Amino acid sequence: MSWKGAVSQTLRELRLHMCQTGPGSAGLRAFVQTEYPALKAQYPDLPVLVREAAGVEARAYGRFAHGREQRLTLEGLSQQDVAAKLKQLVASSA
Amino acid sequence: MVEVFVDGRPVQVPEGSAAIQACELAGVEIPRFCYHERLAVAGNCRMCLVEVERAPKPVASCAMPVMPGMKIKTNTPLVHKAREGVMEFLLANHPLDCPVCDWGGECDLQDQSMRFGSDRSRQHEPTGRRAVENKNLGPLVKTSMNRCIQCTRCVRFANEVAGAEELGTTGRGNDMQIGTYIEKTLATEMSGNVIDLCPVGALTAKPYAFSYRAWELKRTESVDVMDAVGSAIRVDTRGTEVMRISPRENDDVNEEWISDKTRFAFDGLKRQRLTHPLMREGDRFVPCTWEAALGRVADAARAAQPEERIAVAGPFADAESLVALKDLFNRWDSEHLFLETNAPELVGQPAGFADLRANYLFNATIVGAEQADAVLFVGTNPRHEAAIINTRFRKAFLHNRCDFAAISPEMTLNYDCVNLGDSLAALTDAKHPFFERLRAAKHPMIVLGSGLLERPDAAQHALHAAHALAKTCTNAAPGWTAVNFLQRQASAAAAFDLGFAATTAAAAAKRPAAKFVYLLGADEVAPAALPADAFVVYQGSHGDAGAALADVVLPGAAYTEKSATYVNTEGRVQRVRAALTPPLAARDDWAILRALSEFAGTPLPYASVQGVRARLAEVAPSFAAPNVQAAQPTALAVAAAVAAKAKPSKAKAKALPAVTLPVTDFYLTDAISRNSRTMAQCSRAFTHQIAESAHEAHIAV
Amino acid sequence: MATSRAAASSAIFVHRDTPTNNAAVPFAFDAENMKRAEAIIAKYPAQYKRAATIPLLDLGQRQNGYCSLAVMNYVAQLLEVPAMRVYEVATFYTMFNRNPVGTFFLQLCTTTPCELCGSTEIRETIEKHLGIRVGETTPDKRFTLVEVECAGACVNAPVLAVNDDYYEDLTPESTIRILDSLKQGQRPKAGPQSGRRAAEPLDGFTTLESKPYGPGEFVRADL
Amino acid sequence: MLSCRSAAAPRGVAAARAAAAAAGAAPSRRTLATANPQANLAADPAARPARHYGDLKDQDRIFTNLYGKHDFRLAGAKARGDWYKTKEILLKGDKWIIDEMKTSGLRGRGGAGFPSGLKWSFMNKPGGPKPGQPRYLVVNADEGEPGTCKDREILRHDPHKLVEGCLVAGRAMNATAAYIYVRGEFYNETASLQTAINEAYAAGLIGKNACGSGYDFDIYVHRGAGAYICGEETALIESIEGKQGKPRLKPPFPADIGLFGCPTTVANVETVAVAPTILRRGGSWFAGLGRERNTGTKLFCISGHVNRPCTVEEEMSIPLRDLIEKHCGGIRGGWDNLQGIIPGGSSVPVLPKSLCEEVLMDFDSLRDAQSGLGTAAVIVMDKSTDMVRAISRLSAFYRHESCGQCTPCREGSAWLANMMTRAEAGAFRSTDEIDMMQEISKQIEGHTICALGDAAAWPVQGLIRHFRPELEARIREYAAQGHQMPTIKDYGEALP
Repeated sequence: MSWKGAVSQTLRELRLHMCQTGPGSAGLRAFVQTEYPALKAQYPDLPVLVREAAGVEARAYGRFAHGREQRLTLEGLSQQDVAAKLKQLVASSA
Repeated sequence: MVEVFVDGRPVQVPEGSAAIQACELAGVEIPRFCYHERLAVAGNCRMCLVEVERAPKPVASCAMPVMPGMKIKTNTPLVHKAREGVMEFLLANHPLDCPVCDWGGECDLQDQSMRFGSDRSRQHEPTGRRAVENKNLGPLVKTSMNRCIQCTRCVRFANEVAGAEELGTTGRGNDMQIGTYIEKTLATEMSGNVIDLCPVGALTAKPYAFSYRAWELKRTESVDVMDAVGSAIRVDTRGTEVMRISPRENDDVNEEWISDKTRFAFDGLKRQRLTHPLMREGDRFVPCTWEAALGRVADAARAAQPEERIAVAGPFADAESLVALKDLFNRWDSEHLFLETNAPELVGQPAGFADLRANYLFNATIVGAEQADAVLFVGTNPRHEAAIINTRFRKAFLHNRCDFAAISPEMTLNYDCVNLGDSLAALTDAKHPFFERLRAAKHPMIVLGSGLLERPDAAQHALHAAHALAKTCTNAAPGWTAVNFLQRQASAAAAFDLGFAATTAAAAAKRPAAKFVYLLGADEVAPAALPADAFVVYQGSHGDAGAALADVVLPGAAYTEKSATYVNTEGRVQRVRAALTPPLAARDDWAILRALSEFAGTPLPYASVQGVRARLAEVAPSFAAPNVQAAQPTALAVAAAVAAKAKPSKAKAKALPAVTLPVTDFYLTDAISRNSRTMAQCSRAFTHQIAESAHEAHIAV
Repeated sequence: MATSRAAASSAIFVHRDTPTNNAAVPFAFDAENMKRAEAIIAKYPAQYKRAATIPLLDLGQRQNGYCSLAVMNYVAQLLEVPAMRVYEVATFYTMFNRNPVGTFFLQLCTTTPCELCGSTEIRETIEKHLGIRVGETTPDKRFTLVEVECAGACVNAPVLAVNDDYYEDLTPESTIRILDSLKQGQRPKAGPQSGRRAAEPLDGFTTLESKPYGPGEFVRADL
Repeated sequence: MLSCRSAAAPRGVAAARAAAAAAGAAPSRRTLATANPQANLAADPAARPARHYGDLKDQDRIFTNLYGKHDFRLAGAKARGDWYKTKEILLKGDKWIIDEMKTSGLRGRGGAGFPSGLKWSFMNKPGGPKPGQPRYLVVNADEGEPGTCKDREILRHDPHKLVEGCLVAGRAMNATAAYIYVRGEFYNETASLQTAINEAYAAGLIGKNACGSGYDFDIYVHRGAGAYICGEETALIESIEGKQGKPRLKPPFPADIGLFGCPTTVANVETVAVAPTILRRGGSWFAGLGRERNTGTKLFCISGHVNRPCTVEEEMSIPLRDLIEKHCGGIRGGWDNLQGIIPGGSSVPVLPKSLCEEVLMDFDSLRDAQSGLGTAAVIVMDKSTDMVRAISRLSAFYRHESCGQCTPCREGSAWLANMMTRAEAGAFRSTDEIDMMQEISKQIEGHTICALGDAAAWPVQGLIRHFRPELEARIREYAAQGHQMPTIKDYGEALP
């Protein structure tokens, strides 16, 4: 998936929370494994905080200018759905 | 498992256990002096004698392995008599100086003689009691060798755990004594533990000798922040003062040891404290009200552009204040947040470094380090940067015949370690015979030091090269993580977790000159990184280097005075507890930032400590589960994948500067230890090898 | 009331620097002793070099005259063990003299079997004759007298060891004779001074008078 | 010499008396096939002819050069029958050797009297060390038990017996090498031993393919440096390893983890040195000497107040009185001038004259007399002896030789020595202090890591058992003279 130009100017930070083993996080985990390098290559200075913790619901937070945050629940979604929803999130300007 | 019977009660114990462990499992307490779970069995005090059915004599339960069906009796006349006899012998040459002994009140000999000893003495030999010369073991451990009962716990600790092989037993028989034979200090950063181990008052703490009685102290269980290990400690206070710090047990972290800095640096908490908000007027500081100080800071912040505002966190910053500071700066649309020592020039982090926990954590875990069988240190001296983890490495050395090598300047460790030079090219090349050993190892470890972060390109290169090397360790056990990052400051892991220190080197290079600088306990920022016209705020506990640069000083709480969250180098979230209140007008750090947000007109959405902690979990979910070290499989896989693409080249490695070690003096690393008189004495005695003068020795006592 | 005095070698178990005995004094085996040391080390498995500690300390003591700190440090270095491990050994065993002793190191056994046979008298004789007491050295540094525990020659009590040689079956007269000839630089004949050869009864054998049986005699048939 | 294993559980006093009384008329061993000879005897005392022990002929003596009359070197040793058919013995194999040793009934000569054949067989137990792993025979020549000087004679006059013994004992336990630990004071004795070893190497008797048997075996000498405690087997191992001679905790026993971490058996010089002769002449020859369970010949060292102190090889179970009268010309001033005898080296309790009349010099008889054979070092004390001082000197010895590792011995041996010093003058508060001394000795006994604690306690216990009136008299006398208890000043420079 190409991330070129996908990220909004006002996105300051993307945080991805997931469980290391839980099935609900499987889609997000797969997304991170396959898409993270490409995203990072495109936006090396954008923090994409991948945070694993046991039993956590798969979620994403986008932090935009002036500390405004948006939260997405990604629990149980497939990798494709995760990618689609995240694309939407990073493209918004909060 | 083996079934044995203790006083008739069946108990299942693991094979190879000692009888004393079986008794403990059965809930029967066996008195002991020499036996210690974490040291080799000496079996010399004979206090733990028990009766074993069919054994002709009482047996030392600490040295007797359990046999199936063994019947142990701990409550028979024979056992009582044996204990009383041993007790009498131990007391025969023990001076009756309990009233002037610092160990009085928490002395095993006192307690056990009350419980197991006779109620009267038969010792009235006209020859008197044994007299033994006191030894000078340096500025930390005070000796009173007349009290010694020759249990050899200290000798075993020094030789096994601390690797200080200077301590031993000289002579024999009744005149056998513990010592170093020649006049020599005990050169180890773990020496204070012998004080706890000593079952009598032969080894006590020199810095705070005669200053308290054990029963006067209020005990608060907390966590240490003097390094990134997060050792479990107990802070003992009396009134408004910390009187001593001792270890608590935590098998996952510090077992029951703490380093000398953890134990003795607390006298730095009593010096150079910031007690009131201060405002610079010309070349001096004037005390002022919180309102005035915060108002001035808010004005200065507003006056700067978002890109011109920067913040730097120091070694003791807790997670609550880190998240509050980050949230505050983010509200101002400012993103330039740094950690002081990871980049004293404020150069930022390698791209993506903070993204993956696997990049900045000690992935193999502290316990795991014990299993290592080949370890490569890159730019780190674990003895200085994480003395407790170093004891695990020493265990690996002793028990697994672990091989060690280091890419670093020459350093002295307490196990054999091959120096591979100080160029990262050695890592990229991986040609030295040691690498063959590493590749064949079952539990290989590559430990990257936090000093590498002073050059983000070097850190990035080292990280990628380490992953490339780890990939060649094909013999590694499944699930084992070879690449590890060793933090040296208590604030670091939390700062990375929270995305506080996420500014990349590239982004940092593009930022304009700073106009507003917020130092959260940061004292080691290179002054060159701060423009002369910048408005500098210092928030912290000590009037150290950072405060001297400031326009406004905000007094914060030290780690013994607040309830706060820290993350250790392996990612374990732990909480320190307030043993005292902050001095005078000093306040909890996160609360100061919360107040400032009001003054700045950008109030933070949480007003209670619960609120901050909920926010912590929202930023990084690991904060929701304190004291659990979590594995990072996804982050690891991604980190490896990123590294695989990077293909670190030899040519690039050669162009990088030589690896340096960030800590040159273990005893003086931060505002607290620099203000500690005890640490200053240690630095003189151990780091600089200056013998204590008789005069000083006198004062110290 | 009397009690046995501490022997010089076990007096104190800490080191005190003196101008001649400190860590800065150089010591190394001479070529001949180095060869011996190598032969000694070769007796033990390679990974247990440390086993040579006692023999090497002894060798060092013989070369240096006493077991100085320099000797201990040298042995530690040679065997690659922490110096303290060597100090422990040197202070544990009584034969290591950690302070200088006289040319003739007189070790008088005073344990019960010798005492029963008059070792106290021998001690008094030596003390009087040399003008020193137990634990002391004569001003000319030639004689040092110490009391030692059982020398393992009880049948030939009383026993005095002069350096490595045992003088047995002593009387005050024979003791003086021995001391005098030592003073004159002679080496009096070691062994029993009573005229017997070894541990046989003094006047006449009660056993082993016949010619010893030879090879093959009384040997079982099936061998 | 110290040893780690006690021979057998002590028995009741009544049985002891009976045995002591019956011992003089003990029957020949053939008729004593049952486990309890005394019981048998009591049932039918007249049925068996009395046998007298102690008429050993020279042809049955093993150490034919005990007094150094002959050449100790290889040629001389060979002329006396050493190294005869050693190869054939080696080729018989480990099981044969051990079985012969078991047949001989040889019990360890170092003091504890553990059956040697059995001890050696521990090295070959199933599931034991694999072939190829080093195993060691360690020979204990740290002779230092006061009264004992038998090994010295072997080392300097018959060293080839020891060297050959090492080889056959080593073969029996499949050891790869032997270390002979000689006390440091025996410098000249070590020189003789080393000469013998060098000769044996040069003649191909030991080393690679020893005696042409295909068996490789090395012998090394290790000199000690002055520590009685190194006679304890695990302390000895520590000492060879270059450490302080502090006994190890057992288990693990040396047969599992010994010298350099390898299976090891520690045996006394005399035990090892008699082995070749036993094997050459047959275990049954050896078993035919001495009483059942106390077979063979033994070196006895008789010192103290006898007319002619000497070391002599005699048959086991020789009556103590016979031993002294026959070989030592009797007690100085006649038998009636006897006060007491320590029959087995300083560690065993003293026997009063009454017991000395009857007792036989073997393990069982002396054990039944509440003493022990120990190293068979007989210390004779006539009526001129200050018995309290004699024992006090032994207490001083144990205080000096305690390694200091474990509490009861470290503190107790010094305490006992202090009390005994006072007892010499009778400086006790009251006779109750005698009971206290007894109690303190009991607090040491059996509570220590090794047997040195027991050894320190027993002489004092023996003294109290047999000479309590003497102690009490001194205390009364001391008080009658109006003495106060001494204070620290009275000790002055005599303080250690």
